[in-house]
Amino acid sequence: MNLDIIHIIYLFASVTFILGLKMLSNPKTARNGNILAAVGMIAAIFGTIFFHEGEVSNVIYGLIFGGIGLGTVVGWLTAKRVQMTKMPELVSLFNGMGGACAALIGLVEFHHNLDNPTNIAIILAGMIIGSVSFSGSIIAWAKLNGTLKNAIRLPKYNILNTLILIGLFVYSAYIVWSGTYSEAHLYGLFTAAILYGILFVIPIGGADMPVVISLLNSFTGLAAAFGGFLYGNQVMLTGGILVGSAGTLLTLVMCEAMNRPLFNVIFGAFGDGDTAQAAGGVSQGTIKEVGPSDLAVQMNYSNKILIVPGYGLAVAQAQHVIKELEQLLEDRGVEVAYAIHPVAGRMPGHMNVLLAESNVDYDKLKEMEDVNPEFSQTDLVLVVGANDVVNPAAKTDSTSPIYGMPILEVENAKHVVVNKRSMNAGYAGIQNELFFRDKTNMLFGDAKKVLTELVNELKALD
Amino acid sequence: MNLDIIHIIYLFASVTFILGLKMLSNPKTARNGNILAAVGMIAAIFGTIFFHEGEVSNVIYGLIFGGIGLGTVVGWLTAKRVQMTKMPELVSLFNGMGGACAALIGLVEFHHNLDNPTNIAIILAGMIIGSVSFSGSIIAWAKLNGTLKNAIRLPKYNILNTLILIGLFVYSAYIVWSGTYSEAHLYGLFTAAILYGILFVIPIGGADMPVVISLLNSFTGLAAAFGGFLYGNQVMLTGGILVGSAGTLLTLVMCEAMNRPLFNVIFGAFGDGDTAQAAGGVSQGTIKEVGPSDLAVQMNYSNKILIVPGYGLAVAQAQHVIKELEQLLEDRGVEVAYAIHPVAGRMPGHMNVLLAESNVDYDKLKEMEDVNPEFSQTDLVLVVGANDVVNPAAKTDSTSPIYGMPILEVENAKHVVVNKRSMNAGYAGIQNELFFRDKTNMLFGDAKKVLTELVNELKALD
Amino acid sequence: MNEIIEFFTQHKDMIFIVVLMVFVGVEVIGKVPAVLHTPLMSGANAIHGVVVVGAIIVMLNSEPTNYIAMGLGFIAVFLGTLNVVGGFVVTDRMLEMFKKKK
Amino acid sequence: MNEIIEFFTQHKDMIFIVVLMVFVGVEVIGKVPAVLHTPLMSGANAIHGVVVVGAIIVMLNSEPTNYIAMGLGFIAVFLGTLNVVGGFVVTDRMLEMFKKKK
Ligand SMILES: NC(=O)c1ccc[n+]([C@@H]2O[C@H](COP(=O)([O-])OP(=O)(O)OC[C@H]3O[C@@H](n4cnc5c(N)ncnc54)[C@H](OP(=O)(O)O)[C@@H]3O)[C@@H](O)[C@H]2O)c1
Ligand SMILES: NC(=O)c1ccc[n+]([C@@H]2O[C@H](COP(=O)([O-])OP(=O)(O)OC[C@H]3O[C@@H](n4cnc5c(N)ncnc54)[C@H](OP(=O)(O)O)[C@@H]3O)[C@@H](O)[C@H]2O)c1
Repeated sequence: MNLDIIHIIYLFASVTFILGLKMLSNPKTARNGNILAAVGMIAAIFGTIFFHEGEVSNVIYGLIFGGIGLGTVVGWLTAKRVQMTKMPELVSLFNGMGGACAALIGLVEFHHNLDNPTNIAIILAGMIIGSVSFSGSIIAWAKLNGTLKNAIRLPKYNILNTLILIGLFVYSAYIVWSGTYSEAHLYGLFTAAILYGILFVIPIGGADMPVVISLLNSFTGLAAAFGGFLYGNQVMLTGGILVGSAGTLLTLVMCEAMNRPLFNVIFGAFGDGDTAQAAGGVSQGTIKEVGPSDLAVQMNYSNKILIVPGYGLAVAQAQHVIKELEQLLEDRGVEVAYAIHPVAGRMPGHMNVLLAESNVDYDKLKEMEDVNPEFSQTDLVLVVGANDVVNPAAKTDSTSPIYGMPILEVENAKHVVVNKRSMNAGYAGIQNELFFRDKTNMLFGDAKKVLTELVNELKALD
Repeated sequence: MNLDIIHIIYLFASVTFILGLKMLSNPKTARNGNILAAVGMIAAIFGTIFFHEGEVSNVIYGLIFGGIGLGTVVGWLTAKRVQMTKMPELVSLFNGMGGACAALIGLVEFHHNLDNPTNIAIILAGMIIGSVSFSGSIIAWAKLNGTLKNAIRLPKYNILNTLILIGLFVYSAYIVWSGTYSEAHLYGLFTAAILYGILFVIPIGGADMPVVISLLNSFTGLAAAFGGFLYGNQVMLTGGILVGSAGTLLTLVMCEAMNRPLFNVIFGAFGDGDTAQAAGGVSQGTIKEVGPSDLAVQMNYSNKILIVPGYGLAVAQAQHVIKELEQLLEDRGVEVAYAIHPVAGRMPGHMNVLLAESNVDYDKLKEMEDVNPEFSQTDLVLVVGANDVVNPAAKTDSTSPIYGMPILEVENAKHVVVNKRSMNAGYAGIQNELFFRDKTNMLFGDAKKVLTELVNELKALD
Repeated sequence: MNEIIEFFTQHKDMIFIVVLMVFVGVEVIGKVPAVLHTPLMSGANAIHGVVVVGAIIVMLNSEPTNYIAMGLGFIAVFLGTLNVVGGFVVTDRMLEMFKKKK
Repeated sequence: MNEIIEFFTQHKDMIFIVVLMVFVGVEVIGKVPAVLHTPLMSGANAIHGVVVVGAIIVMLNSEPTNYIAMGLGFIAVFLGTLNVVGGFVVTDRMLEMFKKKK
């Protein structure tokens, strides 16, 4: 068999990656795109094994297939078992694994290229980026997961981080040019890179994590590409660069959707727990409360209700109750739909994924542009655990950090009911004037608990 | 100086080509995109000369700079002097020059690669494609130009052409595999390719030429890419493939805009002079005529007039008169605008280019989708030299060759006046029922002549 | 300076591929609806799992006596596969959710 | 068959570049408004004038005594330059027309 056939397989795999990613950005073809890329990946992996030139011992084959088998089982099970709402953290975790893989490759290959400064440079670059991506992703995972609650900020952390970054550069440049390719230096660099990944992510607020994950994602891509450069391996090169460039663009697109420059995300402007807490206490007027029983009656007599879900719905895991509520209201002849803000929740599409889990009809999810004109014909808007995405300050107050972000214009509806646990602020850490408006009533309590009560009250109405 | 720097220049040039083409597809950046690509091209050309390795005699430098100088002067002057409406033919001519250049390279390089069958294959491929593109473009130019009036069709020309094409393949495959690299074979192949280019384009109707030119354009790109492959020259390779793939897509997009599959364009379904002539004579009812003086009065009392320009306006070179007409009507308080069909005329954007030449305000050019709802509030539509783009058969008659093409719905206006020279058919060679409608009046005569009369009548009204 | 140019010349094809791939990456994304940001990120995440190919190459080339290299290589293959398989499966699950539109 | 694979292997970088470039070409065009079809075609026409680089290489490599090669090369350089210069200038003129929108 002609072993050169591997290059054709690699070309095939690269093309599936490109086409797959392209198809992933269109709702109709997304799922097939993912499968296509997976097919290419399988071809690339097994092609690499079977069309390898040279003798390979059985032990090594055993280890390779062992690693692949183990990875497949663990990866498959974790991915299948995880809750819908825990998916972002899982993506982060998998990303970290990819980064670690790149770093390990670097650690091993270093010894085989001691005579080639260019290769050493490439290896170190891939190793550093992989390590940063690895440790950064783990921190991001811990933050989203709740294991690591607050943003931990060393004093002058921005300066510190920048210094470490420069240090990493200088250190590796020194190693390459001086030709001192010792074990000690290698592991020193490795440790420094791991440390930098931790310090880079740890001061960033938990809510910014999706953006950070997307950024680290493109880092891992870059690390893979360095590996490709090292081996002259086309599929690693193209796959890595593809993710590197597409991932960077995606990061910027996500920032844009949140009206928040990437610079602020990394160097911190808001989004850390402290500010949120601080601003949360300030009240700007009087608020009116409403209880579940009164609300149930009011809803019963409405013609059209729009539900605005937000981050709190995901936190409370109230997606099933809300579906039940919707069903009950529809049975009573009330028209119900969901108004989805593009950045509601903590990841793009968060609300869609969440509500899809409880089988909410796709047609009932209305996008911001389509639903905004509808509020004026709406009797009641129920805001569940959303805050920033309905904050009128985005339109009126030019000093507000969210100024300019398009919002759901709930204030045009006849009545607004807001469910949250307290008067605490949301992601942006700012107070929301909407809560103090005349037509707004607050329904305090955990979303799942309160909505369950509401459902029971509605059932009791018959 | 390090001669390897040429590779960096080539990379730079390739990037300018990509970015330039990207910018060209957006109205705002188009002009800068063109300039950017031109800058890259200059860098690539002079980089090739100055960073060449090895001794080169002064005679050769002289010839190179002579060729470049002469080409620049001739190219510049022709391009600057040509009339706006003659531009498509000029593009075709320039395209042919590129094809000839590729063919000549093949003719010379053949002798230098007699020991390398792969290279011979590449050379022959580039040479054949270049030659076809050359002779095809010249025919296309002659057709658009009017030098070559009718579609000349040998009996069974489709079969004949296909046979020649197969022959070309077989012949060159034979040359490559047999290793008989003689002068005679080379020039035999060259002649056959030239012949094929002629026979390929000559049966195609003149109005299909824009599509054919776009196709030949991507052929030349391909020929350039083969050259790049031969020399391992990155900039020729990327530039050529870029044009090859973008050009092919563009060809398809253009076909789509005309609702005409590429297959029909090449193998002929309509669009040749004969059918047009034949169908032209058939009348389907009675028509009403109107004269310039009556029309002038009618226009004077209209509130809103829409002008639908078509191919005839370009033929008659009536763009300046129509601008004068517009001005006169506006001075009299009539609201005037132009309804532009995407495929009016004989090349995309034909009407825009034409009307821009007479300084018609850009805001007055309304695209089909935007203007169609406006016809019902329009007092009078003046159709000038357009036919197919206002043919209701596209909507009503499923047997019509233009069925399914979106049209300008002029029949919704209060009055329709159509200016053309006779009852002859347009590009699609079919009769137009609109001309026989009750609300339609025909204004016969050459557009320029008749509109001048109309303008004079309007002036006389005061 | 000359070293950089030399490096460039030696790897000019690779560098071309990198530059073109950057364009492809940027163009391919284009206008993606916000709803698809997460699956897209997740799909891209799976694709960079191609780094596992590198880990496999490390293993294939390692001496059967170099236990450290083999150990690290094994872990790398395992982690890389985790990235690939987990990435594609999670993406598929996300997209499955969206599918329920009828 | 084996010959094809061998050819592929020898030129694998070039072939990758070709494939990627095809994607770039297709993606770069994307949705272009009908009005710009002609200038775009014309701009692309100018770009494939890069074939003149090949003509220049022919000349640079030709023996100063090979008059046929030099003659053909000279014509090729001339025609290629015509393609380039004419192409860019005509495109610019077309686009200049559109500019008059204010
Ligand atoms: N979607 C993304 O891609 C993304 C990524 C990063 C950042 N962001 C940002 O996240 C924000 C999203 O806006 P949002 O309106 O969805 O969320 P938000 O502004 O963060 O507000 C969420 C609200 O939910 C309430 N809440 C928390 N747990 C709850 C529970 N168990 N039951 C009921 N309510 C609960 C909280 O108030 P209490 O504490 O008083 O209950 C909080 O005010 C935007 O600022 C956006 O820029 C979005
Ligand atoms: N735009 C493109 O990219 C493109 C490219 C290729 C083909 N096409 C096709 O071309 C057609 C364009 O439609 P169209 O309505 O603009 O043109 P058309 O259907 O070809 O009709 C043009 C009409 O103008 C009249 N005419 C010719 N010379 C004239 C003159 N000197 N004064 C007045 N009238 C004159 C002709 O009738 P008389 O002979 O009776 O005067 C003819 O019926 C479509 O079928 C389209 O698919 C377009």
